[in-house]
Amino acid sequence: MSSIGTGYDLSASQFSPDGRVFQVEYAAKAVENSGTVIGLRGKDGVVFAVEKLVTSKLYEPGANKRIFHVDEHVGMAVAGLISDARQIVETARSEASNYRSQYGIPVPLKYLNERVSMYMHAYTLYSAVRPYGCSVVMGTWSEYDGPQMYMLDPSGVSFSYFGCAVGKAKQAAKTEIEKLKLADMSVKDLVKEAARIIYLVHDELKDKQFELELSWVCAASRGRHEAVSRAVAAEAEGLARQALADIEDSDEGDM
Amino acid sequence: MAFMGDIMNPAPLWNNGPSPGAFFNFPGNTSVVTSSNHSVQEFRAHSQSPITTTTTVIGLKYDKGVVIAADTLGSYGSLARFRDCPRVMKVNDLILLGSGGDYADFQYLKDIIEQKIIDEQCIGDGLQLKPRSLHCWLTRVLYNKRSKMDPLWNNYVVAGIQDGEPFLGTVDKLGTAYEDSIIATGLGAHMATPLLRNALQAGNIDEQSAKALVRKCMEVLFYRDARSFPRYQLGVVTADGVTIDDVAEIKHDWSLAHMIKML
Amino acid sequence: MATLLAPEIPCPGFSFENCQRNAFLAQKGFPAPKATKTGTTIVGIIYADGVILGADTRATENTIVSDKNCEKIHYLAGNMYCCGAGTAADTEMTTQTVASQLELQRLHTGRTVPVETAATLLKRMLFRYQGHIGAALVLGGVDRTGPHIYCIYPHGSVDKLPYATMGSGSLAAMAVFESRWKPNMNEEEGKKLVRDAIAAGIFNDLGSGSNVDICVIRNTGPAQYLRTYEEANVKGKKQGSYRYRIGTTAVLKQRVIPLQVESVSVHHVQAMDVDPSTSR
Amino acid sequence: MAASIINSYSDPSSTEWMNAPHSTGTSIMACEFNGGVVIGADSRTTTGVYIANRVTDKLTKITDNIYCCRSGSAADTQAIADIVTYHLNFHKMELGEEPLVQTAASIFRELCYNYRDSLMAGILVAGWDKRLGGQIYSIPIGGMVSRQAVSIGGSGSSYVYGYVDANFKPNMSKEDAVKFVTNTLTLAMLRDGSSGGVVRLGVITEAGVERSVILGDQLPKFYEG
Amino acid sequence: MFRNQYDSDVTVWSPQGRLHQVEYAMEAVKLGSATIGLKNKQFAILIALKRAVSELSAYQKKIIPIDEHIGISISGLTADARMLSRFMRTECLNHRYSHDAPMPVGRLITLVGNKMQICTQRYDKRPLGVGLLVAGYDDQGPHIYQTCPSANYFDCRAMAIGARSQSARTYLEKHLTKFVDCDLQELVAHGLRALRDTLPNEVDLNTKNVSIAIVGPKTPLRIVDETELSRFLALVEGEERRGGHGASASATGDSGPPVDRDDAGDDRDPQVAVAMETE
Amino acid sequence: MSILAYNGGAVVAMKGQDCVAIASDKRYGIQAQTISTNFPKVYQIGPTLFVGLPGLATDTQTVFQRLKFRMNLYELKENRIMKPKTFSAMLSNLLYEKRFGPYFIEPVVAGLDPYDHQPYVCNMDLIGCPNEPEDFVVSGTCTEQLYGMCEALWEPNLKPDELFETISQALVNAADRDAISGWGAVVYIIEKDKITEKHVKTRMD
Repeated sequence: MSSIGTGYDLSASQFSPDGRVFQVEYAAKAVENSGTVIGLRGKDGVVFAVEKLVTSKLYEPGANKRIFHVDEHVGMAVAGLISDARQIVETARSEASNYRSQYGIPVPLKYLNERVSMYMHAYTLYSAVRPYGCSVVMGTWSEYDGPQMYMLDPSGVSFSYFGCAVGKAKQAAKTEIEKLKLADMSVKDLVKEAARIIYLVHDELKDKQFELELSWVCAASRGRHEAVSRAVAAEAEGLARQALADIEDSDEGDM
Repeated sequence: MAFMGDIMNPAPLWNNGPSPGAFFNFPGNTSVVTSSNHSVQEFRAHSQSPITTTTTVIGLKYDKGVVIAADTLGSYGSLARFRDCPRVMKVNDLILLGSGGDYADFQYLKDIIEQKIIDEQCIGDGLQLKPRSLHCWLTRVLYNKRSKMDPLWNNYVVAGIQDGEPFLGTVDKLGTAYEDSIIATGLGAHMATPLLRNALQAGNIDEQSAKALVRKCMEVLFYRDARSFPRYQLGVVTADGVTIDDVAEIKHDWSLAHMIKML
Repeated sequence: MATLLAPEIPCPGFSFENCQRNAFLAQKGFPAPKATKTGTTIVGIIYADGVILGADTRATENTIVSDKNCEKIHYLAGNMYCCGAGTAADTEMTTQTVASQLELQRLHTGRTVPVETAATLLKRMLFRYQGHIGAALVLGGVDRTGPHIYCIYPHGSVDKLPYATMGSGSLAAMAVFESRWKPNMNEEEGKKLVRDAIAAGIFNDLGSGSNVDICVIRNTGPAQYLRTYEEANVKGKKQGSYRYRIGTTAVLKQRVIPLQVESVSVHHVQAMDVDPSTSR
Repeated sequence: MAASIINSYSDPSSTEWMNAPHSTGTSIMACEFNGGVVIGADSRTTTGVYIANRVTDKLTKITDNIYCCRSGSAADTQAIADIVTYHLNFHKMELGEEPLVQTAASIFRELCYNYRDSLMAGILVAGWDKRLGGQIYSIPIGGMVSRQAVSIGGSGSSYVYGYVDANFKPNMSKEDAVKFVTNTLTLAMLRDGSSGGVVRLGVITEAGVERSVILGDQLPKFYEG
Repeated sequence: MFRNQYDSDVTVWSPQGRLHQVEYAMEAVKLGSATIGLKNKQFAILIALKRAVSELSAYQKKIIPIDEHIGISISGLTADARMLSRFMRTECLNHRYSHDAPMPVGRLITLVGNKMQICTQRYDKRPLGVGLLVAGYDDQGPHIYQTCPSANYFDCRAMAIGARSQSARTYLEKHLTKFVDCDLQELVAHGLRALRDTLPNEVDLNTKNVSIAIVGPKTPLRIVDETELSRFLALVEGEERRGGHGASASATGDSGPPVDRDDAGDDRDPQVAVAMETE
Repeated sequence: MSILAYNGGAVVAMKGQDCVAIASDKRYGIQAQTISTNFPKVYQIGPTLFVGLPGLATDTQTVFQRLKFRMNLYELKENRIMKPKTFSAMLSNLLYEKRFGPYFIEPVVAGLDPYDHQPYVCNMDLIGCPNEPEDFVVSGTCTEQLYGMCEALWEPNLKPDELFETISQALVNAADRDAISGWGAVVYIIEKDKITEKHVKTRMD
């Protein structure tokens, strides 16, 4: 970050002498500050988990969600500025809606991903606008194409993933994800893993309260993106807490 | 996809391809493709008549719900051209929609309504479109279209449960709308209405007798409507949700033919 | 003078002498006005012992009810009646003409005239005028071959059916028949069915209204014309009176023409012996 | 076609069925077989989209061995049939023997041609006579006449020309001919909104006529996709 | 005066991933007088403290009715609030026109959020400097929503915004569990107590400076008139005022430009730092 | 515009107790222009029989002449007075004869039966469809208004005096709302021993 403060980092339409667009990097920084979001793609579906930080007791529990439906079959979990992210959700929904109205079938995620990426990218090109301060993870499952998942960055770059993490504790989460054999796992197991990872990476010292949001789109949900049922979510959360407690016990034991 | 216009306002059939900058529609900017851009539209010929048509829709409120029925024939003039044109659709768990008239117009609006429901599911706030809202919305859409001298050539019948109570309403191609406990469109307005009204006057109707009555009306209409067909859909909406029966066959009786003395 | 008067003596058939003038007026922007139509629901059925005819009693001129209680079941002969829909004058005159022809035929042959004959006379007449005589008829009657219902359209086509409806309310009435008619009904069932069919027209068709007229023609015995079988619609009783005080109207001048009242005594003459078959 | 489409729906509350002429938008057929002819017709009479009569008999007797199948205006065809019946019966008395089918066809043709501007009638004359056996004469609107081994008419016929061409065989048996006529009419009725109801049949042979009805719910079944 | 080179424009990200312009706009909310929203099982209410600009002026209106079932109270730039309220009213009217039904509260808020977001991303716009508390009633019961200049919004059980509102929030948090089951009278009393906590010692609530709006089932939104208002005020009259610690603590919060505080205490305003916290 | 409204004019007739009344306005105009204010459309055609012939004025006069002719012929042939019902039948036939080229009048008949003195009223459309109700008949350019007035005012068993007030008020008030009828009115009250002719004051605009 040697070029910070040299004046080449004030506009998205400006390169720094060393060939970087700082504004985009700064926007990505905003994403780093948010609660952790992970997406896991197993053999029969995609699971999203979000660590939703709760900053006030006054907020309605369960509200102010960070996982959205884009279409019947597409889910989106967001990290970063939520207000920016909602705009991306709107864009994705209208893309999905337009596709359906013109071609009469649900939008393929590959196509949707490209459209939304292009949209986000367009905001990195001009000085009149700023890049989006959010990253989103989109996933779907269909009979013919199986599970698919993409993560989009503020820069407009997107990749397809088996497992991805973004937000405060993305490094720790990634490490955990990499331990999993995602391609062989079913969503039932993935939900438990996802919950465990979120609980694991949550930093109790910095952020007191959080809520775990879980959703999936899989064969069992007939290709529809939906919140994980209360029973399954409770079970996963219970296991996660148990796992956490076990670790703490063993830590103490080690000490 | 903005370069193709939106569904309510399609762009001209060919406009020399996408115009630069039209790929994205920045929020807050007025759309690059606006209707004023296609002057062609001003001179577009509007449909003056329906082409593939469907006939009667019957709707009947009973004590706990609403029954709605329509046959499955798409007529092309007098040609019985398409025999599998289902036109009773489930909108959501509260609403059934039936349509008579131009089938293409129905399909167009059906897509829009389905998208409306998907949009609502995406919001995910647990609220569901209610029949009165859909009825009102249809009225606005149809009136708007007819004011552009380009009507959607349909009669719609909205059946549903509004805050626990049965709801039955209709809208025609001019946007004329009303609610009633019995509704029949097309030739059914002349032939089914009297039967339904009589039955209604006789007192409360339960689901079984409501279904039987509607079946009877479908039979009478099959005898007397030259655009009718013996296969029909029958849908019921109650507080428990929406069901559309499999396409059923009308039982018909022609013993009368033997009473005509043939020379 | 006689030659001048001669044309004034009515000659049978239609006169077309005003046609040229009226066509000229129409061309000048004064089209010929519409005649009274009987919007009408008329029906007829065959039941176990004969036929039953039914009609509503509303006549309309466009949207104005010009007659609240008109007769739409016309007498043709003792054994047959005919319901008329369409242009009121046409149904009236057509049935009258045919009734007189039938009576002549009856006197000529000394037999009850078959219903078929009436149907033929009517359809011939209507066909000759190519639909310009706007009479849609339901003819019902009995003869030695049994009960008959004929449906006669203004252009002169005929359908012979066990049950028939006509007029603007025909769809409503037919819906009732199609759902409830069955062969060999008894008289009470038959009357109820006819009444319901007419009521369906009265209450669902704006061109039909007021009362239900029914005519029962049995295989045995005389025809029973039940004028105002049911008063389907009763006007609310006037609670007050709008009677003007005598002297309200300003009179400019007045003239009284006294009349010589002749006392007239009427002697009833024994009616000529007529073939009893008419009274069937 | 466009005009009729408009009428059929343009205003559902309209009362066009009140004023529309009463016509038999029909499917009619006649077919020769080895012993005579089979004639058949649907039973629907419409005014606009309203079915004024669902059990019409469109097979009208002219003499004991000659029938006609009527299509077009109900009033016109009934009147023509009445006139021809009168003529032919009179002629029969003059001749002292059964008139020929050809004679009947000629009178029909004469009337249809002379009054072609005021009549709307498409008629099939079919019958049996001892000179030529079973014969069919088609007299369409306009007043031409043509003898045909098999003939179809009415609005429903346009949907089944291909079927007739594909399936007609000369010198069929009576049973085959009846089956063939029934199938053809059923197919026409299924596709033509102006035709429907029951199939009325007549088999005319030397012995006279044999009438029958196949009710609407007993018609042969075909693909209805 | 705090200043850095990344706070000139809303389209500029700071190296920490913050949007200073948006954060400054958040400060504008604290300049307005306090307002409180809370709900029980049936009713959602708004209580606002009105200020008079000068002795000659009337008390500024703080509560704006949007529709029969929605009202907002505002804190921040009144002109921006008017623009938003006009937008909200139009949306509600349109929804009624096209669907013959009241607009669901949550959906209206989503629209407002998306509209406000656009102003946080464009060179030619500035964020709206107003916070809203939205009280509404729909098929899912009563709602209290909070919106921020950052275009963020929250579904709340109770909330307070505006000058010295921290004291009110402290009160609300303390009594949060009681609201759900209390009746309307008690609910208003809680609200008034919370609002009183924001006042300096020398000022008290009266019919002139308090405004209350109530909405609930079969109760179209109404702004309470003076007689009823005094009845409500009587509920809390004479009660002992809690220690003014809240008042003094947040006195710094709403005066002067924002400082980059290291605010860890319980005593801070809700998370305004857009980039820091993104919930 | 309907040819029936070319000259304007209105006629109404009512039954009373042992009496009938018939009334007509006196205007004769050509569309909006008034030519005469002394053109009653009601004619006495028998001792207790009146006929009103509103419509096209030329046909009013022609039809009256023809009726008078047929009436005279009948009386000559039959040597008796024509009953109102018979007269109606005759008029109906006269009009229906011109079924395809009608006279543009819609007549009203009112009278007492010369033998049993029963009141009789009847009106017809322009091709002679008779309508013989129990209460009243109307015809002419303000039919709608007259129907409304009569439905409200008429009641059974009105005495001659009362009948006069009722029919006069019905006609005067109906014609007030019709631009092309009015300008004076004449009322005939027909009883078995006398006929009273009264000219009624109306607005003249």
